[in-house]
Amino acid sequence: MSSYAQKKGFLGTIWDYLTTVDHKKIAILYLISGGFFFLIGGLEALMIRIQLAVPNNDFVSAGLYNEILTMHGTTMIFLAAMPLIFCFLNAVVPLQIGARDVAFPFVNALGFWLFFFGGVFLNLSWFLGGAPDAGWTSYASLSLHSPGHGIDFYALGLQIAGAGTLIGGINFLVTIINMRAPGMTYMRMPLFTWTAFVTSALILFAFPPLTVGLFLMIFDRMFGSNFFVVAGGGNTIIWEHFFWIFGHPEVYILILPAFGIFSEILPVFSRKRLFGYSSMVFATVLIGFLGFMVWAHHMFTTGLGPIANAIFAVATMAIAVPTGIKIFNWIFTMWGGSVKFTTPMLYAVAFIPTFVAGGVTGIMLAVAAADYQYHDSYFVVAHFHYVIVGGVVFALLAGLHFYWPKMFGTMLNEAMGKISFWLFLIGFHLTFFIQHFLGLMGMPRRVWTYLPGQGFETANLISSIGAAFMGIAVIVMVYNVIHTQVRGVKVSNDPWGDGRTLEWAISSPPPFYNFKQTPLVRGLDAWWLEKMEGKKEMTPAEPVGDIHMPNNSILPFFIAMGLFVAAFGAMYHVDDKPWAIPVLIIGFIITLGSMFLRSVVDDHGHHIHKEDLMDDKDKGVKA
Amino acid sequence: MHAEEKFTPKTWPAAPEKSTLEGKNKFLGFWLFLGGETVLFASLFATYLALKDRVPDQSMAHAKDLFELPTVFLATMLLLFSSLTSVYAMYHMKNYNFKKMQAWLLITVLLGVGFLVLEIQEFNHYVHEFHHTFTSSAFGSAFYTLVGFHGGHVAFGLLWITSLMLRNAKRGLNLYNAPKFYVASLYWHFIDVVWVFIFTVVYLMGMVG
Amino acid sequence: MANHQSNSGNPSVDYEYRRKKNAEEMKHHVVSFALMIFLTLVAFAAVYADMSKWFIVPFILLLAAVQVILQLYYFMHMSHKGHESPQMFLFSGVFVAFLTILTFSTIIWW
Amino acid sequence: MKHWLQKWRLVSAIAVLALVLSGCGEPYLSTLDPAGTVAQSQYDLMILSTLIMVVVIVVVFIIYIIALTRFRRRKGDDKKIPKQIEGNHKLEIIWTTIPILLLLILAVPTVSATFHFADTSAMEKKDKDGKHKELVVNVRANLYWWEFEYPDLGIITSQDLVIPTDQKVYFQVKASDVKHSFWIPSIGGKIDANVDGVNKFWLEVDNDKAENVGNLFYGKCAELCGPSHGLMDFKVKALNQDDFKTWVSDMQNVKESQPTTALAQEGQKIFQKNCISCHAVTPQDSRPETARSAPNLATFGERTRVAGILDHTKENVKKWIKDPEAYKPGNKMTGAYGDLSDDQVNALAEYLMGLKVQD
Ligand code: HEA
Ligand code: HEA
Ligand code: HEC
Ligand code: CUA
Ligand SMILES: [Cu+2]
Repeated sequence: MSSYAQKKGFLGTIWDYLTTVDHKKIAILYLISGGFFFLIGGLEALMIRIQLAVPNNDFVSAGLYNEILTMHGTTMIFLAAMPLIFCFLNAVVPLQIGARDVAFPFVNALGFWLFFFGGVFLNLSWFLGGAPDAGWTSYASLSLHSPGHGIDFYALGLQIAGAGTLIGGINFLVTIINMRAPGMTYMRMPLFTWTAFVTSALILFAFPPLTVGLFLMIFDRMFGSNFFVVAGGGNTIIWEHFFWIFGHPEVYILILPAFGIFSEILPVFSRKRLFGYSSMVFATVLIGFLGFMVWAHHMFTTGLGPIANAIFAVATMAIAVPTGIKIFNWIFTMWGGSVKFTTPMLYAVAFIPTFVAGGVTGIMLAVAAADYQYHDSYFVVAHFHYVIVGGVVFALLAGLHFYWPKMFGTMLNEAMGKISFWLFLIGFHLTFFIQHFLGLMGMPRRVWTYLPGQGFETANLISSIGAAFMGIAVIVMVYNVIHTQVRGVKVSNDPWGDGRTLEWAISSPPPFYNFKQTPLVRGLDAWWLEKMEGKKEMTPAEPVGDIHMPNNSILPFFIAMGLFVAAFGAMYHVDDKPWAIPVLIIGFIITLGSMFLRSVVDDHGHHIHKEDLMDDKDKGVKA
Repeated sequence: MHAEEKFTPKTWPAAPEKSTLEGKNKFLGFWLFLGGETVLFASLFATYLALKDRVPDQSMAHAKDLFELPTVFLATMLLLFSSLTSVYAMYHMKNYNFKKMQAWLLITVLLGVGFLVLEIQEFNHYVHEFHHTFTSSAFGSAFYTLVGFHGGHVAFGLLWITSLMLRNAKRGLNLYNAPKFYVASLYWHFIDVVWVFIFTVVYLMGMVG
Repeated sequence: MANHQSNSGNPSVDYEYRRKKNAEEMKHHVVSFALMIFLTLVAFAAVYADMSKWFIVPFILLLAAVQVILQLYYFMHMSHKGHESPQMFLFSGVFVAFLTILTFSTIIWW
Repeated sequence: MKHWLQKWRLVSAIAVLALVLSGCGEPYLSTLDPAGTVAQSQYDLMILSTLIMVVVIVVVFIIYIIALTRFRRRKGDDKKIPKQIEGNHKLEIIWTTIPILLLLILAVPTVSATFHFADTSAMEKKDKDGKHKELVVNVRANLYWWEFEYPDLGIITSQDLVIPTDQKVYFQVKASDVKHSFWIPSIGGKIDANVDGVNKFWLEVDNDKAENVGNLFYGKCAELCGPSHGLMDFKVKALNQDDFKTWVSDMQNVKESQPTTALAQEGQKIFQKNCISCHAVTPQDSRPETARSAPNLATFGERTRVAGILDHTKENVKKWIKDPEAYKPGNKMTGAYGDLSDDQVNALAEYLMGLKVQD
């Protein structure tokens, strides 16, 4: 072991994580904070379901319900799903393409801290006068009308977190374009890397409209502008467009990496290469492309006129085609294979029918004329939880079990994994299947309670019971994680036995410099190819040499923290607090000062010397 | 360290900005960033187009009443010329002529400052003569946000180029800072690209009505 | 990693060649710059000439587009080798940008 | 379009699915029990799309189940390496084209219905007095209450929308504070009430269906608009043509219903003092829209609900006046009038319950 990873002690570890620029540690940071926010968002979901279990319930008040609802949606999408996806991007992509690190390790760390401070800022609203309460979509007329600082927390928090996501996206694009190991052509990239690539591109083009929308919202609420103020000549539909120009690609930003994870898991546990690899790549790109041309399907009832509605309806339907290609390719990957039902595979197998069910209701929603009935009813809630929970969350849970050994070097308990899988699966369908009918029966979404006698009672109760199952499933999962880490039984490089891609060729967890020698890639499923030829490790593409590594730095933490501080200044400036503007300025000074330091102090990184690497060899893989 | 190796004009590589992996990454990453910026500015342009001349009270100034083309023309010339001067700077960078590069960068910065001064004067004029402010109407909000975002970019670019010049004044060109200069000049060109659309869409089209 | 990309064995020949090429390229830049100034002048003149709105607006937008292409391809070297990814992403950005602007000038009509 | 729909109506009638679905929900509220032209076409579209989706799901399921059962790893397979197959062009073409065809089947009626529902050209037709030839209702959504103005009839009501059956009724929908959405599930899909401008659309109620539910349907606000969004319900009285005419003339002729009992007269006095600044009690209200900041109470005595949600009893009226916040959090009436004693509230309730136009 080289000297860099030693020292330690508790504080040492904390400091190590605060300053780290190692993509594997950043992945863990994303996992911990994203996982934490998932629990928070889930807790909020449970409160929603408790409140709606019976009619005229007063478990929470109307205003509080709207806050919980808004924070549930916002937290789940921005603070749970996105960072958890970034967790796997970080943990897996550099290894899959045989890279030493990402293109911009510093920026990678900065992206995480921006997300983290944005998320913390957003959630502090609970303690500082109330959370945002205008829905995760925060439509302009209501959000301008909303008293207190809730919406300010929303706009500023998402702005900070969103900046982190944007630079994270650029980082992965450059990493994938520039840092692939020799021999890894685009058409040899594992599918997860492909989805990471397309998702990052979507991030690059979808987040700027959100950034602008949020700026306009911030200006309107805090600095007196008139973008959405009708009396001042403004227009609220602008916000709706910005939100959905961002929002629709956003759901594909979430689902594509999920598709990627399943495209890794299915071949491994079918022992068969991915069926139709090139059409999968093609479909991924096509979904990404079409994803930008359909946003107005969220606005069918806004009154855009029949021409716009018809165009967007047909464009939306087109997405069924590439998605269908994927579904059939997955099934045919299993066809003729040797399917083994491990926990990750169970999630993958359950994902297929669940996502098809959610996807086809999406196509139903795309029928503009019928969407006038579905829109803003529980039918929509059912649709998107089918695709988000049945697609994204299943993928994240599958990925958690699948990549856990690679990230931590231990194996989650399979029995517990399966128990929590079944509980989650049953609970999920119980919760959301019935909501389709609630919607059709006339129950609008985002209602804090409903009156008895409208026929909503039974279905809502069933739905709430389902949510309880999901709650238990999550508890079992958390227990599993703790239990596994306490036992700490180490595993080998390729613990599932059938790993196909490069990440399974090195130890679990990998050394901090990843590949000692950059591997030579000779085809798709590089590691599988070598194994089939009876090799025990990858053929290197270079001799052992010094490895250049980036230095740790605390600056990302401070750059992000400065914005966090500045956001308070901007927000309380509305209340004429005398300290607000100074705080705003101090925040910006912290940020700009840290950026300045970053650019004037040369940071060339350091080298791990050949000799130290030779040492490592003797110790062998950790197992 | 490769990046700090000393060069002569002869050993200096043909594409110094892309000769190291770091340089390559920076180069590509920055272009991607510009792709995102394109969408960002497009969003601001779109907002402006939707809110142009939207004022609560029709007696308030519209685009036609406000703009004065001579000033805009002057500002345009300053910015266009600064784009050319930054090309000259990169020309000398490629030829490993640090002094000349710095000189041209300095001219670029001066032209940029001139542009900013004109813009601030212009805003000042609108505010005092026409009471056309950020908060007076949706039109005002959209106008100042679009043009101001661009102005902010100019200001940031000036700070950036200046600090690059100062930081490297003593040590000259190497493969560590060449990509930085190159990327800063890309940024500067992009600012010019945006301005071309601003003077066309905001000012010229504003005068046509 | 830092490679000196020389194509011929003789660095000084290579050097002369590159010098010449750079100088030539600089000439192109100056020409395209002159063209840009000219286009700007035409655009301003068109507005001063007070022609029909239906002519001027598309016309000056076209001029702007040409100018931007000059900037991108000459000043920012977008046609050079190694710019494939930048091109692709920039055009994707332009595509999204176009959709956004199209939307905001058609289906926000209030 | 029409032909096509009628055919589908037949098919859907025998579809098992339809039977299953129509068992769901209350007839005055459910989209699955359509009671109007628009809702019916929408229902037909739902059935069509559901059938297509069922086809998709069944096909996927069959292949999926076969794959899972036939190719699971059995004991002794541990060493077996299946053949690595790259893909299959024929299959890929099949599963690209078939979905495209299915989508085309869906897209055609979608586009046609979208244009059909948006056709409000009849609304522009005016007679020589400048009145619409068709029945036009201006819907104005406010924080937690609805106002319905019949511009050509000079009538304003709140909370209860009254429309004739078997006739196209045209709506001009907007909001006065934040965005809402106007939705009567069993009569037709929703349209947003924007703050920026007016949205137009039409609905038509089927008379037989209306009679089945006692001429009364539920309407809802379908866009999050604040704490009481979930309580922003309204009622739709769909009357046959004759009854509607009677209602119109009653509304036009009434001056102001005068209280008869002493208690009610007492109530009127209190009302004039505390409430009249917001609430009008005649169906003709000449004040501008912005001044009409509370529901018109002219027909309050005939309402089916108090504030859209409480059963229409005197007790509930009293409860409402005493503490509106308890029933509709965030409503705009809370705190707008001084404290009232129980007696005063009682008198007010008596007066309000007597506000009737028809008997
Ligand atoms: C991961 C997230 C995710 C994904 C993947 C999707 C996927 C899709 N969504 Fe969904 N959607 C959301 C998340 C997602 N959505 C969210 C969060 C909302 C609500 C936001 C809010 O208002 O708060 C929403 C809302 C939403 C609406 C607006 C509803 C409304 O508010 O009125 C619409 C309308 O068109 C829609 C359509 C679609 C379509 C067509 C797809 C398609 O991509 C689905 C494609 C998949 C399939 C079709 C299945 C597989 C295909 C085959 C087996 C081939 C054969 C199939 C056919 C021929 C049909 N979605
Ligand atoms: C990634 C996105 C995501 C995910 C995963 C979920 C997950 C869930 N959601 Fe969803 N939801 C949204 C995104 C998501 N949601 C969005 C965007 C909206 C729209 C918001 C809006 O309208 O603005 C919404 C709205 C929404 C509604 C509609 C509310 C309304 O319109 O009034 C409902 C109602 O049932 C609901 C329920 C659930 C449930 C039961 C889960 C379950 O799957 C959750 C399962 C998780 C758990 C059960 C974890 C429990 C945790 C513990 C048991 C441990 C707790 C301990 C500690 C914290 C120490 N959600
Ligand atoms: C700020 C102006 C205001 C004043 C003053 C006011 N109200 Fe109201 N009232 C409202 C509003 C707004 C509503 C609609 C509340 C809702 O549904 O959210 C309402 C609703 C009602 C309703 C239910 C109406 C319906 O259509 O079902 C009744 C009854 C009522 N008010 C009675 C009174 C009485 C009696 C007084 C005087 C003591 C009074 N109001 C004073 C604003 C006012
Ligand atoms: Cu009004 Cu919801
Ligand atoms: Cu969408």
